[in-house]
Amino acid sequence: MDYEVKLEIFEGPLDLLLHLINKNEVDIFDIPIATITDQYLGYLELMKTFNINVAGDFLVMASTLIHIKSKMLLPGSHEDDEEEDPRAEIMRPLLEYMQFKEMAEAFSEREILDRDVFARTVIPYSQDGVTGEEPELDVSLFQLIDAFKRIVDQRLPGTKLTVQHEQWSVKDKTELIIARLKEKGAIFFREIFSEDRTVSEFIVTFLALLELVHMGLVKVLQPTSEGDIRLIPSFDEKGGNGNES
Amino acid sequence: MKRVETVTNHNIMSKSLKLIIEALLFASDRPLNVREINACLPDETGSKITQALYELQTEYDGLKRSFVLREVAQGFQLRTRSEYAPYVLRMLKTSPTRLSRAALETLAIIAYKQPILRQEIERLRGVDVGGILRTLLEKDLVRIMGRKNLPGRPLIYGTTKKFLAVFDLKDLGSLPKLKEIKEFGSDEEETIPISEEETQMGTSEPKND
Amino acid sequence: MKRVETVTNHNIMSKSLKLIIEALLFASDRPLNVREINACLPDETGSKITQALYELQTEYDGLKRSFVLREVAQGFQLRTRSEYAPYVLRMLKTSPTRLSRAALETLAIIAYKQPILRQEIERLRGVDVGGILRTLLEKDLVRIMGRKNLPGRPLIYGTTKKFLAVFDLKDLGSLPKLKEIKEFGSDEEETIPISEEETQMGTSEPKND
Repeated sequence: MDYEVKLEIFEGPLDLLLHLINKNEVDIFDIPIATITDQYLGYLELMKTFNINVAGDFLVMASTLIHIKSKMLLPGSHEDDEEEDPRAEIMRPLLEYMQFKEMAEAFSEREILDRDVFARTVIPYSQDGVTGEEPELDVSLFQLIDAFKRIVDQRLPGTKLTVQHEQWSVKDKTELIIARLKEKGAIFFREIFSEDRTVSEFIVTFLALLELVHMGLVKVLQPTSEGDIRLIPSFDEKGGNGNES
Repeated sequence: MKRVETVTNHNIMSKSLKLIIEALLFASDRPLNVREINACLPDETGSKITQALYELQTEYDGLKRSFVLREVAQGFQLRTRSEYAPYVLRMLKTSPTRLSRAALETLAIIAYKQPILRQEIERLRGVDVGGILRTLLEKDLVRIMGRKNLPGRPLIYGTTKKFLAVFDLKDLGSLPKLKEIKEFGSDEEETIPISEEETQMGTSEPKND
Repeated sequence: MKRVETVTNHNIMSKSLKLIIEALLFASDRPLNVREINACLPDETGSKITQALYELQTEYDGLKRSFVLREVAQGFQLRTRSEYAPYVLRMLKTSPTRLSRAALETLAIIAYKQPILRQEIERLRGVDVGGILRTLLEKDLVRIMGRKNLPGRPLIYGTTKKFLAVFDLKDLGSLPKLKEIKEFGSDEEETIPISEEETQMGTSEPKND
């Protein structure tokens, strides 16, 4: 028999069978079972020659084919209307398989998300009330606190972190930060402390920032681990606090 | 650009409604359905929101922007047009969503036959599908729906909402109709078209012929 | 250098350039600067890209859409206008929350090992889980089932009804058994590159419907 089998990795026995049927351009409703069986077995032989492990599924199909072939050879068995065509045993699963292969093709031709089309990838706001366990931050809370400590050390060397009478409320400072972000769009972390005079003011400013980050209104970015931390409004910088008209 | 004429009160309202909905869609990273939009706009009715959504859809098409409003996974989502994919992929520096042919076939079987057992999938594909099922579960395209009351209590599989979103489907009802088996003739080549475009796009699916 | 192209050609070019840039900005989760955009469009010059960006800016303002193109510290970003903030915030508040990897791992341990003591979870994860447990309790994914009759009467944890709903499980028996998960095996061929987006959207995020 003169045929050529490309050594392909077939998904399974049905895949191989379908390939052989297509290659021989035969009718799936009238499969020349002897030819197809020979080619199928030839392919398995080839796989063995190339030391490719032949999965059990392929061998089960091989014996099914041989069985059908022998049944077909029995005189009269496939002429008889009373009895079902022995080939129905593989025809039905093949047809079903073709059906899903076609659907798989149809799927792959669709406009697939993240292959053909893209949606918005909005930075999610952190929504949960109390915990800082899953902050949607590009910088860790630790880094932020560390940076805060550095600034305090720099600006107020030797000062003890004692809390004095509070002149500023967190709310005041929150508004100040928002005002600055509105004005400038993005600011450096240290800038929000530029007018702070006392440790308590520092702390209040810092708490205000944490609050804003927590509410998802400010995003903290640090381009490199050495770089200056930057604050950007994570909403439109004209709004931010979300209760303007 | 059609009418601008009389700005009645109603027009102002519906114009702002459309824009509010646009803002919501714009700020969301997942499809939003009418109910969800309504929750943000309690003074509006669902039907007005639906109408506004369809108007937006027409509007984007008319404006010929780079994005469109698609109805997917029982919701609405803004998406870029497919012709911009090469640029976006370059910008995102990621490889596109890829599914092997085997994974797609398995997915198709699950989509059409759900709820389905693993053994049924394997009967239809003629091979073991353990690894593929895992991939599909990991990618959140397939989910475990429960267990069948059979010996061994086998797991039942079905598709997810993400499956609908990824494959641009409104709901399971909008899956392309399965061809009746009778309709299959011998003209194999015609019933299984292979997209040229896909080969160009460099998807990883190996073709077998 | 003066422009060499004819005006017509230039117009066509910049129109499609604008739309490509729009698609990039649309699909990006962070501001893009001219250099980054140029990297996706190597045939264009920086100045043409800058010009297109400003044209887009004017265009959105003119169209009075709900979003604008803002020039921020790191580049250009599409953002919703501030007047839509209240609606957007309302929408985002009702969005599904994401679970961190740590939370998900802890939840998995509780789901499979319940009833379980905190110290057993910590032994398995190798870290303190106090904070995560609190989060899971707050999110109503985990509940306190009682106390164990041991010194200190430690609390016993288990999953909730909401846990089942979130993970789309009919009952706890529908959770795949560890043995079944193993049986899925790992299929070498199925190591499919997953885009960043998908990693975010994938299995680490519970669906809320």
